[in-house]
Amino acid sequence: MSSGDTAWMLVATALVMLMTPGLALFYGGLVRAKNVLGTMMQSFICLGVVSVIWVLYGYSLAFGGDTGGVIGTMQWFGLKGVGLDAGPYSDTIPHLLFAAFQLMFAVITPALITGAFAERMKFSGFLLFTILWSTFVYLPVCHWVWGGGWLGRLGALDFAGGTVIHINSGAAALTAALIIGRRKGYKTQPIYPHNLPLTVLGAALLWFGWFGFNAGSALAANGSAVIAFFTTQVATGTAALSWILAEKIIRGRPTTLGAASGAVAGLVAITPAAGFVGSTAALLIGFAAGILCYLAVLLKERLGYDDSLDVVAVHGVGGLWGALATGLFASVGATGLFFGNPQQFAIQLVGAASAIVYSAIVTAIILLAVKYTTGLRVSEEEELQGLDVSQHNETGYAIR
Amino acid sequence: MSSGDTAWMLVATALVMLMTPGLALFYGGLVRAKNVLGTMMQSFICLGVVSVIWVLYGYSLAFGGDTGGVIGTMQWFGLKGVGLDAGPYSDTIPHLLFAAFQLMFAVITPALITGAFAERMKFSGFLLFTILWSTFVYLPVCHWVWGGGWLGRLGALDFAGGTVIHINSGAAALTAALIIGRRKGYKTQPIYPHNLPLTVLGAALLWFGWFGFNAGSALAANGSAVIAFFTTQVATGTAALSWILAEKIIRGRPTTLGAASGAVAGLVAITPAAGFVGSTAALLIGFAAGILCYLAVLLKERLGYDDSLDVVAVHGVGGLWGALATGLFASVGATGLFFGNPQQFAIQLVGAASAIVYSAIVTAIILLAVKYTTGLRVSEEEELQGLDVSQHNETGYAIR
Amino acid sequence: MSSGDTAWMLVATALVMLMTPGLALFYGGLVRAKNVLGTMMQSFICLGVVSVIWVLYGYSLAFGGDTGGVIGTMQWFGLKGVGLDAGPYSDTIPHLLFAAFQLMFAVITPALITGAFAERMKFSGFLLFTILWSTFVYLPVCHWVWGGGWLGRLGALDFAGGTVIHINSGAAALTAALIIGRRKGYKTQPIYPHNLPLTVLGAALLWFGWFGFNAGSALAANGSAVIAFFTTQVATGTAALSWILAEKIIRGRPTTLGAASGAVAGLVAITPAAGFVGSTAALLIGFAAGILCYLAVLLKERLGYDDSLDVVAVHGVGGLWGALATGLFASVGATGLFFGNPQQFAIQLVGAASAIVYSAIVTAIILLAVKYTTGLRVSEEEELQGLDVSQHNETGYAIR
Amino acid sequence: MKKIEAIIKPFKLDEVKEELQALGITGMTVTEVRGFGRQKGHKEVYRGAEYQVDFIPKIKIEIVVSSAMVESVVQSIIKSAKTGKIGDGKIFILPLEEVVRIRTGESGDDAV
Amino acid sequence: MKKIEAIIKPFKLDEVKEELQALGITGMTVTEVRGFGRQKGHKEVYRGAEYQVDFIPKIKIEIVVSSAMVESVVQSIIKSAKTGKIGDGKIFILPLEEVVRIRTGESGDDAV
Amino acid sequence: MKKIEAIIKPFKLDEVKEELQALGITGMTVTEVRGFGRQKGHKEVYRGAEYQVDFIPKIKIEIVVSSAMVESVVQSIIKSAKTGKIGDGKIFILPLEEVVRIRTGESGDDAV
Ligand SMILES: Nc1ncnc2c1ncn2[C@@H]1O[C@H](COP(=O)(O)OP(=O)(O)O)[C@@H](O)[C@H]1O
Ligand SMILES: Nc1ncnc2c1ncn2[C@@H]1O[C@H](COP(=O)(O)OP(=O)(O)O)[C@@H](O)[C@H]1O
Ligand SMILES: Nc1ncnc2c1ncn2[C@@H]1O[C@H](COP(=O)(O)OP(=O)(O)O)[C@@H](O)[C@H]1O
Repeated sequence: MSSGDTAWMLVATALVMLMTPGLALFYGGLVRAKNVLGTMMQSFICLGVVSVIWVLYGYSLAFGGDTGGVIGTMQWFGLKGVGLDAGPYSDTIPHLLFAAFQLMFAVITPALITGAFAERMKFSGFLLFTILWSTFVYLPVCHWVWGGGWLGRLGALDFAGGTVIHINSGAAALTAALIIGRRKGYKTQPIYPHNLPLTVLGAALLWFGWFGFNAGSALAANGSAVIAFFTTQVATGTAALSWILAEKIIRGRPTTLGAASGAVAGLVAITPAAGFVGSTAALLIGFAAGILCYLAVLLKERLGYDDSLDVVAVHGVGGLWGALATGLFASVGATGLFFGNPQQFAIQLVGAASAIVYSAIVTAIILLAVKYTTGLRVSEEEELQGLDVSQHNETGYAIR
Repeated sequence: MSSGDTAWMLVATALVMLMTPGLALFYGGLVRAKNVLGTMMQSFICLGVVSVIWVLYGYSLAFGGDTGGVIGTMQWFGLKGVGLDAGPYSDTIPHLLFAAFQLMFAVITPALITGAFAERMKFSGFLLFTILWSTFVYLPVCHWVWGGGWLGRLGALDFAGGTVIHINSGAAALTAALIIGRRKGYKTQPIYPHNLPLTVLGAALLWFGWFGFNAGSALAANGSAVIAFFTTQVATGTAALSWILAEKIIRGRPTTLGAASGAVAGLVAITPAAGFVGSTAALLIGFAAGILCYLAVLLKERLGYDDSLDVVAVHGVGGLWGALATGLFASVGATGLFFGNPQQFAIQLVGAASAIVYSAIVTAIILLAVKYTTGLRVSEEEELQGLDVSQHNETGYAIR
Repeated sequence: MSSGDTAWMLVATALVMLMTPGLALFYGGLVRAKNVLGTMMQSFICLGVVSVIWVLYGYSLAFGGDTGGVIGTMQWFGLKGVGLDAGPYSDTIPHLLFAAFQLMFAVITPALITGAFAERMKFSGFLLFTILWSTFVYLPVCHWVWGGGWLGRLGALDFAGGTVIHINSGAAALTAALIIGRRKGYKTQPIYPHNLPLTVLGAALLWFGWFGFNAGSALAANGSAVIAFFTTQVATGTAALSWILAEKIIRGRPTTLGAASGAVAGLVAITPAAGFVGSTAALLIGFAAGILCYLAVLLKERLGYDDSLDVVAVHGVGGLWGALATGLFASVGATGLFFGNPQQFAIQLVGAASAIVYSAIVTAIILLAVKYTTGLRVSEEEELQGLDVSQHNETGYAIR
Repeated sequence: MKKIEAIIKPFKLDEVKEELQALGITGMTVTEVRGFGRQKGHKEVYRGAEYQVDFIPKIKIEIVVSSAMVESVVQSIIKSAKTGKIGDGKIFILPLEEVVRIRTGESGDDAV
Repeated sequence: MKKIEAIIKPFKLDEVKEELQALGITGMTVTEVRGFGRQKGHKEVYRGAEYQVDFIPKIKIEIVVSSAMVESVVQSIIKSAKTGKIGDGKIFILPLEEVVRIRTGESGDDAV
Repeated sequence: MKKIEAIIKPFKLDEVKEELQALGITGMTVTEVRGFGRQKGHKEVYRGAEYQVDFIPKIKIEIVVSSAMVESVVQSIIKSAKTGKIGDGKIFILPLEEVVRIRTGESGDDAV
């Protein structure tokens, strides 16, 4: 057991926890004022819902033993046996701390999806969706990659969750946007962010917390953590720049929202690669992330599906790019295509594709189940009124 | 001396420091726009006032020696002798770091009380109150429990400050609400939160910082810190859920403010128990905290006293429940009633009751002293105008 | 290599990163609503611009070898050779982590300057300015003091960047305010902060992050870090108090913005001294900082130059006071005038004066270069419209 | 038909609304405005800068009523909006030519 | 010249604006207001406190037009602002004595 | 008595206020409005979405004055609010039947 590693992982866990409220602010600023609370709530309450699931059966199904490579077992049900000894997943920190760290990843993943159906989802339907999705999508995919499942065994690289978290939530987001349908007034009425300073603040907290996410995924205060930390900073800063560069070229003006979005795109893209690549690769990964994700946003506008807050473009596309880039650029403790190992790239493709297909299909099934039980969407009138009043009997602001 | 423990405690101290501005935001969002700065200021400035007190005599009176079990001595006046050797309170971190960590607790406690008299307290009166209250209430009670005083010796369990911070501030809050009286227009005019996203942000920073508060109270990056960290997360998430569940049942709708309030209630309730209980107990403690504190809010509405921001319901009731629950559920390094030690429960009762009685009485005396020197309340006209203009010649927003 | 020190420095680096968005919020709240995004952007994008510079040549020129005491070499171009072994600058943490920590300082310094020309600078001009300034002002001055340059060799004390960061940015700010000129309507129309809660939040994040800045500058989780941490808290709290005390005396009312500004002034002033002084000196340094910086603000009003957000008064004057105070009060690991070493004070004077002169001159040259390439200032019409619309095609709020 | 506009102190809105409801008034429109008048404003200070703020938050209420109701509406507003201190506000009565209800197209007295 | 004031539902503003533009109207002024009327409000709950909110967000449009245009403007507003549900709002027509364009000092029909 | 309504550019408010004060006007009420007119708006871009914003922030000033004062008030507003660029705004003059001061119940010229 190492007190230094434990110290770092306690902090990293707290940092990842902060990302979920950070996301709440990021998303909250992007919706119209009448939906700010409903939107923030959908992220915030994941901290409750998923924590309970995790204690009861979540951690066990994701990390406790293995059933055919696809899911864990119930051996750590209720966290029985998950104690303070150094765990199976690290020699230098208590097992329970690993469980806490992983819990925070499980919390934020369903929260990410909420951006796709922002401004129109019923709160009851959202709660049911989150419970089902965490159970039937997150836990298995997490197990595949990190819990001893088939993808990890195949050699898929995912330093901090590009596949488990971002591709996964991005695929779910696309499915959800298609099934739930467009917001009333989408493309015919102005729908724009009500509080961009809130969004910038959210991006800042995400960035800050992401150091825990990526560098914490080393599970120790060691060189791997330092590399992950540094590549995270570099890719993120670069992506903020490349996104606004692309905006400047295509639309004539760099925007603040573009810088914030680019930062998140960079964070997403570097996630799977963070501990496996050097600074120069991080520059390239970040640079491409800013451009690709921006183009994906423009493509969405063309295709016309209403992924309200661009989860697909940022997390889906960014995560996919990151997963593949890991297969290209890996050079630290792993070897990518550009360093002579094309097989890694192929494995990354398999990993990404499996996550996309599995997540899309199961998400669709879950959404249909929700539709015919609690219902998915608020009524037209409620949508007009906004989620804050219609779902929560509250309003966000009474500034005067 | 351990660099790992020192690293963790440096961070934990910074995290607890962040809680006070977090509280400023939490409270600031809950008042009317005309009082936002005045309210935030009352928390923020505690970082100044109490830091000075702490250096001069606060730390010494709380932790330096013992005078009859009720208060410390002046041996560490001006922090003389409080240096970089491992202190009397920990073998692995510098003494001065312990003093810094404890300072942050002393800062936030009077800030918590400000919720009770929000929107009507004179700034000068508030400053005088804070100096006196920190000196005559916080320092003794802190000494009783943690500084070698009678309650600690009796065996009262208070992992991170359920009694010292929450019961104590809750009792003071009730006293203050009664003595200062209701806000003009209370129950006859609409008085509602002006910026709930700010409040959610505040709750998030409180949650984040509370990991330092609770897990930092282990004073080391060890197993005890890990347990405290994990139970904090679980109880908090669960309480957010149970509060909105109670709202749904009683009022028909779960609210965002309910989720944020429930989270704080859970944080409060798990505080004294954090390092002493397991995950299942944390679930139960959090679940009950959300419900009990919500019911306490409803009870306040019936009783009609104007505790503006529900310090009594959240910190008083939550802290009391936590202190008693520690006596029930303690199983790690201590034994509670449910594990065969009814005496612990009795000791917890004694601890809570003493803190309530002492705090209420001395707070009342202090408030009367303030009333007849600087005065307690702003004039009617100033209250109508708001604290921002009347106390500080400022306004919070000029958004357009 | 120490995992405890590495843990602390990972966190400290993340904390310093958070200061730049904290500054964005602090500044963002202080401008008029129409400039909130443009102002935040100028800080935020430094995280991108400077990260790229740092990887390419910045770190190398600041810290890689030495050329005549005034600048580094290109030996670590592209961070070649900057790896995971304990570096030349610390025995207990990876070299790359030191580079990451120092990067965050390089990021925030140009961001600080933006307060001087807030509400009127062209975004393209700002970008060019930041690239040039970081290269030709920040890198040399940083090298002089910390990278093995002449000032460090002379024995100048600068624990965490009073000279490198604050005096440096303060001198640049004064130059910029004079060259760019006043805002339209300055002194004839009301120009006041649009969102002070945002500013208080920014101050809080700065305070929180500054623990990483100052205590992180020990480069280890050791006694020096603990001292720096504690003096930071004490000086900051005291300066918040002394600023509002001065306001009360001079203007009749203590303000919330005064408390926040005082806190920043205290943070600035304690920066160079943090690890070299005791708690009592910290009290004095903080106390004087609050007063001096407030007086400097009043002086600006008299002199009539338009340093929009008081970078000169807070960072320039505060940094200068801190650098000199270090020469007066140093007693831990160094000796100041009051402890019998007048020479230290003289050295501090030399350091401060050199930084001021160099920074002012080179900043002026850079600004003129920018003026005749991209241009410095937006047009009158654009200034009226605000930076958000004119530079970024966005608006900050649509709260209703 | 007349249009009555009243400028009142913001915290009086609920009382005025209730008084008017009691009178049988079923509709009104309110706007947040700022008023300049005899009531003096306040000082604001931001770091070194000091401002005198002369515009004070007020509420404007607009009520369209039949001519017969004008007098009682005015009396109700006076009764409920008055504090007796400077700044209580004004009531303006304007001629109105026509009222139309958008939903039904009705006009005149039927439309309010 | 007449002044037309219309209280409409906020999300109808764009439609109304386009309809009026189609009619040749080149200027209008809009204000965010809150309306009290037959349309019922909603409940808000903040911890223990429950409020009935009766004032509903509306948009007020003011358009000054020559007397000849009044009828068609009214019809256009009705057409574009109508949802058929309670709360669609009202149109008020007020007499106007004079209009002046600040930039040029022009007055009367030339000024709009 | 007349009611004068002026739509002006926001940054001109202080100048107009001072000019009117110089004229002896002791009261006025201002509202933040958005205007649509000849002055063109601006583009806003949020990620992929682009909007043309046609409504521009303006200030509406309402001043009730005795009929004798109307002309000089109008001239003062023109003088102080004019920049000469499109979008300077309009002045509307409306008939007014009565004014009442809430505090005292006074009416007519005494009430303003
Ligand atoms: N001549 C006026 N025209 C328009 N509004 C006015 C006029 N005079 C006063 N008001 C409005 O009435 C409000 C109250 O007026 P004030 O002179 O302060 O007190 P009182 O109503 O007691 O006479 C002002 O704030 C302003 O909104
Ligand atoms: N008498 C009135 N005077 C002024 N405004 C009115 C009046 N009656 C209604 N309004 C305005 O019209 C809006 C719509 O009125 P309401 O009675 O809800 O529905 P409808 O327009 O269908 O009759 C109200 O919210 C209010 O703003
Ligand atoms: N017919 C109208 N009715 C009501 N308000 C108008 C009308 N025409 C213009 N306005 C108001 O006057 C403002 C200025 O008008 P605009 O046509 O832009 O420039 P100008 O005042 O120079 O003619 C508009 O933004 C709008 O608020």
